[in-house]
Amino acid sequence: MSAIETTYRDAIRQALLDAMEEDENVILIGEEVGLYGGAYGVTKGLIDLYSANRVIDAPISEAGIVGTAVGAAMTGLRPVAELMYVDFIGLVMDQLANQAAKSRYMFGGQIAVPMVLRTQGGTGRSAAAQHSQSLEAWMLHTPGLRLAMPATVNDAYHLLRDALRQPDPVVFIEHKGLYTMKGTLDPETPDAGWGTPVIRRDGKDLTIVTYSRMLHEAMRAADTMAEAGIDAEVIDLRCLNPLDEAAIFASVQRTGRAMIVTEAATAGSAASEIAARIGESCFDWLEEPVVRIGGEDIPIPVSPSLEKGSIPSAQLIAEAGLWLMRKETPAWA
Amino acid sequence: MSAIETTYRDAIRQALLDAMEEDENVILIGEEVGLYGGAYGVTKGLIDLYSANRVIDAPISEAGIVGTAVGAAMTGLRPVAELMYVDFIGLVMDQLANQAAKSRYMFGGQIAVPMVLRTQGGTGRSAAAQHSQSLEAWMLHTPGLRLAMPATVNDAYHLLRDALRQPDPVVFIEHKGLYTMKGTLDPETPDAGWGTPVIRRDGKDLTIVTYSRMLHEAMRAADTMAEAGIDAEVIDLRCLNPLDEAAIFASVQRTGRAMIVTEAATAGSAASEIAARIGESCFDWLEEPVVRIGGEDIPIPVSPSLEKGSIPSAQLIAEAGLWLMRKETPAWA
Amino acid sequence: MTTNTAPLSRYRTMRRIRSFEERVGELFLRGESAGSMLHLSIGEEAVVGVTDAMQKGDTFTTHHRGHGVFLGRGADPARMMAEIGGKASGYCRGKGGSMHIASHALGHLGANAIVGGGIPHVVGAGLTYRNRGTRQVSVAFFGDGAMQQGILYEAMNMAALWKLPVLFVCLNNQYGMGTRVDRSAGRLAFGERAESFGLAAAHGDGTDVEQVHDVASQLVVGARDGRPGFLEIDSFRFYGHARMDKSPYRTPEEEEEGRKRDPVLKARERIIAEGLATEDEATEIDTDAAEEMDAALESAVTAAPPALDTMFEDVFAPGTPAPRPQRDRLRAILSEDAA
Amino acid sequence: MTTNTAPLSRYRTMRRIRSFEERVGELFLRGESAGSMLHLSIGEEAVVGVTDAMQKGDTFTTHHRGHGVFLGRGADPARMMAEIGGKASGYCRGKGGSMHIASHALGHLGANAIVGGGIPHVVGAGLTYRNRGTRQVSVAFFGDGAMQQGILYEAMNMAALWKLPVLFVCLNNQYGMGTRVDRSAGRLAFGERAESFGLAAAHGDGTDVEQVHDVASQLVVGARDGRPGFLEIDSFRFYGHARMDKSPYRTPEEEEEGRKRDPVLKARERIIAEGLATEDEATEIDTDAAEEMDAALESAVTAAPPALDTMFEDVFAPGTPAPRPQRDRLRAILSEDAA
Ligand SMILES: Cc1ncc(C[n+]2csc(CCOP(=O)(O)OP(=O)(O)O)c2C)c(N)n1
Ligand SMILES: Cc1ncc(C[n+]2csc(CCOP(=O)(O)OP(=O)(O)O)c2C)c(N)n1
Ligand SMILES: [Mg+2]
Ligand SMILES: [Mg+2]
Repeated sequence: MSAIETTYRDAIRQALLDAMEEDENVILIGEEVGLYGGAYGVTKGLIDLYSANRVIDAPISEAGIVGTAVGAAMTGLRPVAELMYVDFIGLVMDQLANQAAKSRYMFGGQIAVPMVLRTQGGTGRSAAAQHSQSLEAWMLHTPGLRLAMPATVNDAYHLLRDALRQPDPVVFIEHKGLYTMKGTLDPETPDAGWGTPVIRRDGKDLTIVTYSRMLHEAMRAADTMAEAGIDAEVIDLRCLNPLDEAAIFASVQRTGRAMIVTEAATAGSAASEIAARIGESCFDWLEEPVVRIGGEDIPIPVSPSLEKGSIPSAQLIAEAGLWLMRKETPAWA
Repeated sequence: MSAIETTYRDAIRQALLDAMEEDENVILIGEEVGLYGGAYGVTKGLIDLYSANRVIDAPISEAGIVGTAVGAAMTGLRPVAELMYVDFIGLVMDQLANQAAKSRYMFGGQIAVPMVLRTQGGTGRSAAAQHSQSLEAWMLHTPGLRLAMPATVNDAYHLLRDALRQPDPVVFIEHKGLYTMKGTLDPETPDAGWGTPVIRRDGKDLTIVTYSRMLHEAMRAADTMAEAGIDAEVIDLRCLNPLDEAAIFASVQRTGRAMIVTEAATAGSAASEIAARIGESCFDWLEEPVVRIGGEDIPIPVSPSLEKGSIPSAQLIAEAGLWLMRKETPAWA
Repeated sequence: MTTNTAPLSRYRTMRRIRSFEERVGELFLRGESAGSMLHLSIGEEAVVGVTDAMQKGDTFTTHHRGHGVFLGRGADPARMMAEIGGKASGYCRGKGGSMHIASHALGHLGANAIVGGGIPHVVGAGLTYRNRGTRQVSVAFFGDGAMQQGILYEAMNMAALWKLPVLFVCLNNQYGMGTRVDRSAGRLAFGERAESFGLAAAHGDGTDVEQVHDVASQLVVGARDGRPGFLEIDSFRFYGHARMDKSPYRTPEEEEEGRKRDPVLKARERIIAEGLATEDEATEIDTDAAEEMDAALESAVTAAPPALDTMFEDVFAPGTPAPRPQRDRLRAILSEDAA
Repeated sequence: MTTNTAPLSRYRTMRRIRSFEERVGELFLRGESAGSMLHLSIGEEAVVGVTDAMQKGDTFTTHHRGHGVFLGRGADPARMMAEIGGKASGYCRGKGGSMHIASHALGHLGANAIVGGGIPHVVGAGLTYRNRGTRQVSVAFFGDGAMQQGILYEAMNMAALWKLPVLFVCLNNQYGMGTRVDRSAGRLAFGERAESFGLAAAHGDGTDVEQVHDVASQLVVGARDGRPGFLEIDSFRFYGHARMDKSPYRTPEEEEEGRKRDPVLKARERIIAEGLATEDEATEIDTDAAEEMDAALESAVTAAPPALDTMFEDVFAPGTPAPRPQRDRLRAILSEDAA
């Protein structure tokens, strides 16, 4: 099968489809995944292809859904549970963190929970405080969980396929702002392996580490910086767990400067984690402080202008890059 | 009222008692807080003093309890909801993070939620993976929540009194391993204000930043280091939000070295957050990398030896301190 | 002999709700709403039977489809519309929007975008009223979808156990998004669920605001005396789940049939039949409502958006430490002076 | 004519459970248990009526007071005791302990220390069996306390909606820690709750294992055919909640009365009365059980604790990236070579 142009949404759908085709143990369970085709249309049509036994429309019972997926995974299915918004994860954190994540451990390796929790997060639709969050940090702080957050069309496909091959629970967080993004999907060729970051842009002056939708802001920022003569390297984490840090450290040790960009509220974010690790392991190479550029530490406001202003923009990233390079604050800042 | 010798447990109880005495809006609600007197005996006898209308034994409905506290706070009471173990917070994260924390904001400042969620965490009782965690990082990543974690008897009292004066929701996390710890309670004199870290030990060579029970391991480690000629400063955060960082930065800028110690699983922990902030703001003063010493990134095992080995000990902290000072690894390590 | 003019007043409120919701749809079409998560309560106006059975001082929470409930409790449509448009003059300063509208002054403890999220808050309010002996009642409004959320049963149990002045109102519009209620519930007799937890349960006919008012009044009286209750009101969601949804999962016939169950039309016919209003007077009510809501719409469209740095307000109470803007932090770290 | 010797076998299992739990208490007193969170199921042995109604291949989850259930499903008491002592030879390699015991081989999908936490897992298991047509049943065991946990109702609803081969068993021992069930539930007719969600409900007399077996058998048959059920078994928690609890919230009279409801004694009397065993034979059963459990206790005491670095195993599957020990990380960062 050769590479095709498609959308992030359809790449995810294709991954589900291929996985369901290959393995009849793969089932989907979640609110509106069947007849409705998914709140963001990702699972459209799958119920017709695979019947209501494998594409299961669930009641609005998030904890029950994840708990059901845990039990199904324990007994041999490969459930993909869908949480319509990552914001609802507060309803399922017990089932996710105390049950799915810890079962293998508590039970001494006897019981595996190979499930995927698909969900989506982020801003961009004026969906307000309870439908716009980026909560991956909670999962990153939960031993036993894997965590993937694709930023590109090819990754949307391959990371989900990879997730569905993992022997342990994976949280797979899509970004609502990326579903209509177009790109190339090469079903034969992943950008990299599971757990391996990818350098999306080579550069020698500073390293930007990011993931999910912020990758695209970072790339735009790198273009802007280039105009100011700054050559930024951009690393896309793809998976936050497992995470092969070597690629990040190598880059930072080359550039001597690092900025970590996340859409999540900055305090206690994945950006803090990455910054701490770089601070620990790249100390002798650093020319400047490792800085985090994250969402404001506020709930997401509904007003479009406020919402937009509450998360990092390409402009803010570029501006910080200039500061980091000790250049003058540019006119556009 | 003059200073007394008492326990951490009784200091908390005294804070509740004094608050209930002063303000009839203060109520306690939680599982076993009444007749049983609290799973760890903190609320013993309060139901007899204040009746079942103010000391409310709740069903095992954690989300309902926190949701009830939210509604009570919105309408004028000052509820102290008790979550028996912080490990159960996965059941209430929606009520805590989407409701309590965001109500003031979402409703444009109209509706306040002045409640305290008291809970306890940590290892030390072979209580296994679902009764031993340190999950403060989730709260630290939730805009709208305050977070206090007392390490001393005096703080157990004063921080809880302070928490009960806050206009916003406070998560107050005790440590199960400290309840029987003795110390001095001076009801007139807090160690410092709400949100202000306290230097528990002065030192010039390196700064250890910590909180909750790990303070005591850090103090012991500092003693050990002193024997090796290293003079460690130990800072107790007390509150993680609000947090006046100035004291931390001033110390690190003096010593040039920092270790952050937490009992929580290291990845995505409060230690990562503090390390990232120090890395950002103290870069030019740092002689060595800011290192985190945290719990292993594993669920807590039940076996006493494994449990103990899974969290930082005074020895590990001291050992890291020696490494940080570029001393030889000591014989005891 | 005095005539009971309450049905007339209720009709007026229902018509105002209908008109308001139509304008919300227009706001969206004009690209002036904050987002597309706008859930119209058209078809569910008989909820006025409940809001009218509540008293001043009573409080409530709603789900995401709560515009009608709020109007029923006296909301200013212009401030509502401004909030739905994300404007500074809205009830929540443009921070909440349609799904998070609230008014402390009117006893609205908050609309919620988490299905079931606001339900336990009325239990807490009930505790406050019980402890203070204020004889207020607190009412939770939610949809049939929330009947499958665990927290509802925790809340019901606590209300019954503690005999709190609380009422649970399920606005069963037959659908949760694309899922018809019989595809989400193992058994449909929701009143029995409530009874099994110790609540008084009743059923409301969502086409008949007066019947709803009768049963709601009884339940509210009971709740005020410490007998919490549950009311299920059957209706039909006339339009899609939210503004983008064209309901492809329903047949045109089902929609047509459903829309025949129109509580507003039925109330209109009734007030005329009962001589409370002539056809012309009813039409005047309708026109007044349309004009009022047109004005609300226009005022929302022209209202100013919130100033950017208001985003940092209301995270915590004024006078307490506020979040530090990213840009300030970055500037402090990276400015030459700081280094 | 064959005699039904099943009651004899059930008595033996009940006695073994009783003896086992007594040894768990001893393990604690000897300071050899991993912690004090040990919840004895003494008084609740009639649960054997359920475990005996299950078939090979059926699966289950339990709450924190699940030793009896697990023994009923064939657990090796020595491996259980070792786990309770946190030893490497325990069912979970000393990682889980009393509250997290499990056996994949015996269909035990896990004990849970979160009240209600394991309940939805049987719904998932039920999905697996339905999809595969294997005619297995999955059973959730939990206490009366879990009747107030929302997730129970989510699970019940899903099981009923999807007609899954699932059984919910509430072991109502009248207390959740220090709270008598009438202080935690708005209404006590738990069967009605289950029915209102669409389940078949029945009541078990916790003093009568044979009655429990009868009703459980019917429910299991129904579940196997896609009619999920709920069974409440009344009993009395003979001792404190956990090993440290002396139950000061109960009167001595209440305890004395409660302990008269002894399912083990009653079963013993019955097998003798029905001629299935003589007094001597019954005593032999008792002695065998005592000896078996003494041996289990001693073997647990002498068993080796797990090696320290096994703590890093089983976080993730073998062959996938494992957590990096703190000390290794610190050493890498701080060793002279690294710098
Ligand atoms: C906890 C949670 N789960 C899912 C959603 C997504 N969602 C929003 S409304 C809705 C349907 C709600 O149905 P119902 O309760 O019947 O209310 P209605 O929309 O019909 O008024 C769903 C699934 C949500 N907002 N919150
Ligand atoms: C979610 C959760 N809440 C609270 C607890 C603390 N706790 C452990 S057992 C228990 C009582 C449980 O009562 P019940 O369900 O009746 O079981 P029993 O102990 O009587 O067998 C409580 C409150 C817990 N472990 N998990
Ligand atoms: Mg509905
Ligand atoms: Mg019980």
